[in-house]
Amino acid sequence: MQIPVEKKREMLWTMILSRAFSDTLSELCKTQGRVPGMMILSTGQEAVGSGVCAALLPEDVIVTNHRSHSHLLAKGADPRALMAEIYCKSTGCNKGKSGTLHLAVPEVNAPCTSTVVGAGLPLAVGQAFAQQYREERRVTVCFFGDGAADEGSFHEALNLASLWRLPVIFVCENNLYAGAQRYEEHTRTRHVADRAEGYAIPGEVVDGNDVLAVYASLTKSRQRALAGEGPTLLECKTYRCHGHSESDPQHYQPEEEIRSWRGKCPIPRLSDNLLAEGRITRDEIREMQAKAEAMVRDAVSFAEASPYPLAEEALEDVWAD
Amino acid sequence: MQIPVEKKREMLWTMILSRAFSDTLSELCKTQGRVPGMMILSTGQEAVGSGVCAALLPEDVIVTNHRSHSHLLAKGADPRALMAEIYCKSTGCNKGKSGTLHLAVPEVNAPCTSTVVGAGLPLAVGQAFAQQYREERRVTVCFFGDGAADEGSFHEALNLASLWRLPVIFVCENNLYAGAQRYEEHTRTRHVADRAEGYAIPGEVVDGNDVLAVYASLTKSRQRALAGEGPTLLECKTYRCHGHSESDPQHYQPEEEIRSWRGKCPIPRLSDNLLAEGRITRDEIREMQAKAEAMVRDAVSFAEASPYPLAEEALEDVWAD
Amino acid sequence: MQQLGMGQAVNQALREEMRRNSEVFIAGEGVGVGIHVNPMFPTTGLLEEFGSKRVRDTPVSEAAIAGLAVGAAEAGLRPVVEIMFNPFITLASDMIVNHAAKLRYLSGGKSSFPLVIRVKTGAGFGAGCQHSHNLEAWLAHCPGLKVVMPATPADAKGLLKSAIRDDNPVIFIEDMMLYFAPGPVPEEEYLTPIGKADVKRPGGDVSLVTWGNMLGVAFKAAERLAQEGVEVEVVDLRSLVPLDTETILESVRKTGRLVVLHEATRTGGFAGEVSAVVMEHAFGELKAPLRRVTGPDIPVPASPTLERFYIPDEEQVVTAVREIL
Amino acid sequence: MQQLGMGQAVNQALREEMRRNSEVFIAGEGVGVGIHVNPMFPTTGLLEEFGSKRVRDTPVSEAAIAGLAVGAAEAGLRPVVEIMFNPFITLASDMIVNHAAKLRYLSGGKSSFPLVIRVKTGAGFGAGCQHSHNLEAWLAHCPGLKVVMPATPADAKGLLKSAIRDDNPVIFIEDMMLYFAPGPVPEEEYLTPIGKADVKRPGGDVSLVTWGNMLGVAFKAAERLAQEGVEVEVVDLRSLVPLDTETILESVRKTGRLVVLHEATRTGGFAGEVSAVVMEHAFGELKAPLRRVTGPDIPVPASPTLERFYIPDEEQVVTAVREIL
Ligand SMILES: Cc1ncc(C[n+]2csc(CCOP(=O)(O)OP(=O)(O)O)c2C)c(N)n1
Ligand SMILES: Cc1ncc(C[n+]2csc(CCOP(=O)(O)OP(=O)(O)O)c2C)c(N)n1
Ligand SMILES: [Mg+2]
Ligand SMILES: [Mg+2]
Repeated sequence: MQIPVEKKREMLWTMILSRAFSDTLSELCKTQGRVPGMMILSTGQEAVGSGVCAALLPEDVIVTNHRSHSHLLAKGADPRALMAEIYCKSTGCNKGKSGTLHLAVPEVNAPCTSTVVGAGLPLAVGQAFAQQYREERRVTVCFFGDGAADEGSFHEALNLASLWRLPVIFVCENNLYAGAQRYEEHTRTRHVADRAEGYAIPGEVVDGNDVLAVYASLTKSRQRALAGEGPTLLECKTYRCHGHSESDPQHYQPEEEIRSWRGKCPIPRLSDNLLAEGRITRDEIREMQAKAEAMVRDAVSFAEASPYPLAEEALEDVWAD
Repeated sequence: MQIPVEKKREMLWTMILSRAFSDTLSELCKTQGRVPGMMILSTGQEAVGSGVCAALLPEDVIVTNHRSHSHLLAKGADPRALMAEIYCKSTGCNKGKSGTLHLAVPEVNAPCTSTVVGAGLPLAVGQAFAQQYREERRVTVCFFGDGAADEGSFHEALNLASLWRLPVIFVCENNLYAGAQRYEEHTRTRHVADRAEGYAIPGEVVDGNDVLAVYASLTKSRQRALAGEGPTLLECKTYRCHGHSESDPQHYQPEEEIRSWRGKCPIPRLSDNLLAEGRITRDEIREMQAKAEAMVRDAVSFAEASPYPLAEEALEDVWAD
Repeated sequence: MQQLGMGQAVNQALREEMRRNSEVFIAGEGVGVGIHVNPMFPTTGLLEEFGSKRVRDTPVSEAAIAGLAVGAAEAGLRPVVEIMFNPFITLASDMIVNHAAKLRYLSGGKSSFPLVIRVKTGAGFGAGCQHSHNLEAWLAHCPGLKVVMPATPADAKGLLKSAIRDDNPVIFIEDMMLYFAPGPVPEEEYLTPIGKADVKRPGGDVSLVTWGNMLGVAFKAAERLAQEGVEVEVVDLRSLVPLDTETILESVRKTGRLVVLHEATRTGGFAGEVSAVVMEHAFGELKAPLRRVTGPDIPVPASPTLERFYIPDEEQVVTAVREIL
Repeated sequence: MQQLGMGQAVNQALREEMRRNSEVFIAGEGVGVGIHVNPMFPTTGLLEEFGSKRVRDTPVSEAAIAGLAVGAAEAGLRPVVEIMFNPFITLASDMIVNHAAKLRYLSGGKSSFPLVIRVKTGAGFGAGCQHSHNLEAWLAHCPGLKVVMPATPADAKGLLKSAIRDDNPVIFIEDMMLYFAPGPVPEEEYLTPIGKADVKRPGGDVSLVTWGNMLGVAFKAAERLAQEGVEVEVVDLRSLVPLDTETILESVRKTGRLVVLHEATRTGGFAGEVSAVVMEHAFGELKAPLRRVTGPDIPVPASPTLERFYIPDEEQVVTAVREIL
């Protein structure tokens, strides 16, 4: 598949931005109490969100989960609004109601985020149903983990989406762990994508650290969806380089495994490719990095300078009137 | 597979008994109010319960569902106690607490019956877990419908049973309908058994109106289970000759379809086979039939003569002390 | 005035709202083609009128049905989905409780979830506890959900129309027994407000607060007591959330006496909420202890004798009222 | 006496019961190898002592976890399974509500289901409403389930041991905030009876009924009020089902005043049940209206300022008490 160089540069940018974002958060977490709540990052997994979202149009919808930052940044969410929400400030995209775990950004069509493992899939079915019902040329992507593929909701959602040929792409980010459990400890299924056949839909395994491969697969399944051919189950093989959350010491992840996967980092992989093709210079990459770091620094300053919501604001936003 | 003639005769008997049981109930339902509640029968599907249970030992466990009568009779439940429970009498196997829908008969190792579609599968996982934990040479069979295979519980149960290699056999009685929905209207999966691969377990499709085929498959999967090789998903293709319940006019089932499946009735199929092999005489079959009818008549008399439970008995049996 | 069963009233409400707004669709198990062909049932004939695009039969997948509603509602449709029987709402409860009710709050008020979940409830049809289990108190204990439980066909129609137009998730609970009890329903268009209780029978001696199918039992008890000269005021809550505390308090301030009647089991039932509200705000006006008339703390048994024992009857209400006079 | 957090107390109870009876096993997400290596957590070290046969890490499959417990319990084992956080109990609720609670009844008393479901609850760790949602009132509204919610490490240990030996399904709710609040726990073997409330602080002026994490708030309020000469009797329910109505009534008969305190949201919360019981049986002895101090009717927000607003504090309790003196 021929991928325009601008797309490739866009993907490099969103990966670099995501990485700067998560590296900064990881660093901030070393100071106890600076950022509230659990901190769940996708360091090393950025190619999935970046490759997927680069293949989408702004009007396409994503439904994401507890490990959402890189998906949302790739979909175009404002780093300031995200960071402020992660800090639980009133300027956050959800006014501090959500915090880091269920960031909802309807402005970029990322309206449904759930930290209930597996819950995103039925929600995505609903979103895709609305798209089909209105005969829109849009699709829905649902991001979920390998652990989520063991929840009953996965099954019900895939069956219904297949039955109704809904324009939804189920993107399983298989990072080899669900909490402290290795993939082989939570299922005997060789690949999550093997389950697709049980719903009579295409299942595909893709190298989730190869952003171009992710982009290509998603583009194809998006076309299928738009053509009325129904959902695809796309499994992106990747690796959770950090612990489940920043307070997880990763005691169960072999050091050698972590090291080897760090070596497969998707960012140098794409930048080397672009360099080799002469599509980018080292200076441009350094610029991107500097710009990303500046944006994240700015987001942090914004978040830190923002006020917490007033206590009574807790009572708002329950009801629509 | 060589099946002992005694086994074959046993299966013929349990099918004939089940049929007499359900034909009688169907008849009784024509008089409004004689039998309380919904009446859900398995007329035409008897080969599944008979073939499965003939391949089991008494200590093996079955977990069944809303369409349980033929399973329970094949497992050896007392027709009197069943009929009285269906009549909701105090002499029923569950003292009138259950009625026809969740008949529990622990005496024959059929202790967990649920009318919540799909709920039997996780319960069966629990039963099989106990068998494995105690290192018993027993297996658990779970009966469920094609509709149940769309519930999330199906998925979670199969994955867990596969992961732990539990001695459980999931028997899907695919009778082509879930309520008023034809199979193709509730899933695109060609065969329910196609889902087995998604759990890395064997899936098998068997002619569910051929009791000998069911027996043979079950025997094989039981051996696998006992050998510690884990669960099997066995799909028995059969047909619901009556409506979902006796009050269902079957308006959505093509008449031609019903007629053609009635022609594939499992009872003459086995009896013709035994006759052809000279393993039974027509008189013996007639005797079996007469005996079955007498047993069912006796069960009905017993049930009708039995008292309803006293109102205050409603308060009993909630708590174990 | 037309006489309709509650199922028919629901059917009219669905029909009118679907005609009015093309973003309303219905989904559930057997809502299009079902095993019954019965004009008393809520979705009969809708497939014929609106077609299979808007009347969606689903697989037996309660979590997916509810998730469909939540996702589609966020995207701007107005789903009305059915969970066949109340106990099966457990299977959809993550979607309802953790998503329908909370996602708006989690979005900081950016998204809304205009959906209705219709669910059939009630004892009395001999199917036992896995089909009959009143759980309105659960749903009422979940901020973000409105909970409606009509007692008459007219209220059912007007409340369902309001529910469909409401921008919040509404749980709409239909007692099956009421499908077969016809009552008057206005022919002209009307809406019944969610959150307004209705004094179905005025009286000055004792307040009898109830909802759903128990309204009939309340009436019977009130008639018997009237013959003894005791005037019972029957307050039909209609909505549990929002709760119309004003109407409850007004009644209790007048009568000084409170009996709460519901079919659900006693411990943790919604009668507790009603009594707490009264005890907080009208303690000084109370002249007598509370009485609750409810199902006993047991699963609903299948046998007719046992099931009758389970369901509260007017005898129990009459006794309760007499005890506090 | 040893000082333990509630997680450690739970750990000791599990250890003792697993040593005592080989039919006890534990299962759940991360109960063996978890993401935390923290001696304050309930299942730390159990895998090492009892091995992977009896300490079972499961996939993320809450319905299967609960179903495993129900099926294995019927077969005679004594499962103790964990649902990681209270909101996820929705995913297991069909198995808990329609099966664990009802299958014995449906069997006519032939089968029993000796299982324990441990679930973590509570606001205060900034994870928001999909992790923090107190639902004890739901489970208490389901006949066939016992519901236990300890407030101290000592009670947690004694109650969990009783729960494991109980032949009924027991929901055992642990407030996470209590894992990090050490308290005295007897060294010698003991059982704490399920269904017995505990007067944690005697007093004659007002009865403050509470449970779980709110006990600490109750104590603080009681101490402040004591300085004003107001003696608060703090009644810790410990079990919601069976409910120890005797202890509640005895206290209220003495004080004539009732405040109920819980962290769960107000409408439909278990305070309603407590007030109904009191209003039914001790109305004549009451001198003042009821006060409820509870979480407001909102999902638990993530932001620290909002979450603090959500969680009831001693200030609110003091105010409530003063209002009814
Ligand atoms: C229903 C539910 N159960 C348990 C949890 C706790 N939990 C949070 S993340 C997680 C692991 C999920 O693994 P996976 O789906 O592979 O996603 P990953 O964290 O690897 O991205 C678990 C068990 C939860 N949030 N929701
Ligand atoms: C969870 C749940 N949803 C819905 C129902 C209502 N219901 C009872 S049987 C049935 C159809 C089940 O079809 P299938 O599993 O194929 O079994 P069959 O009736 O054909 O034997 C339905 C939807 C139920 N009992 N439980
Ligand atoms: Mg993972
Ligand atoms: Mg079927």
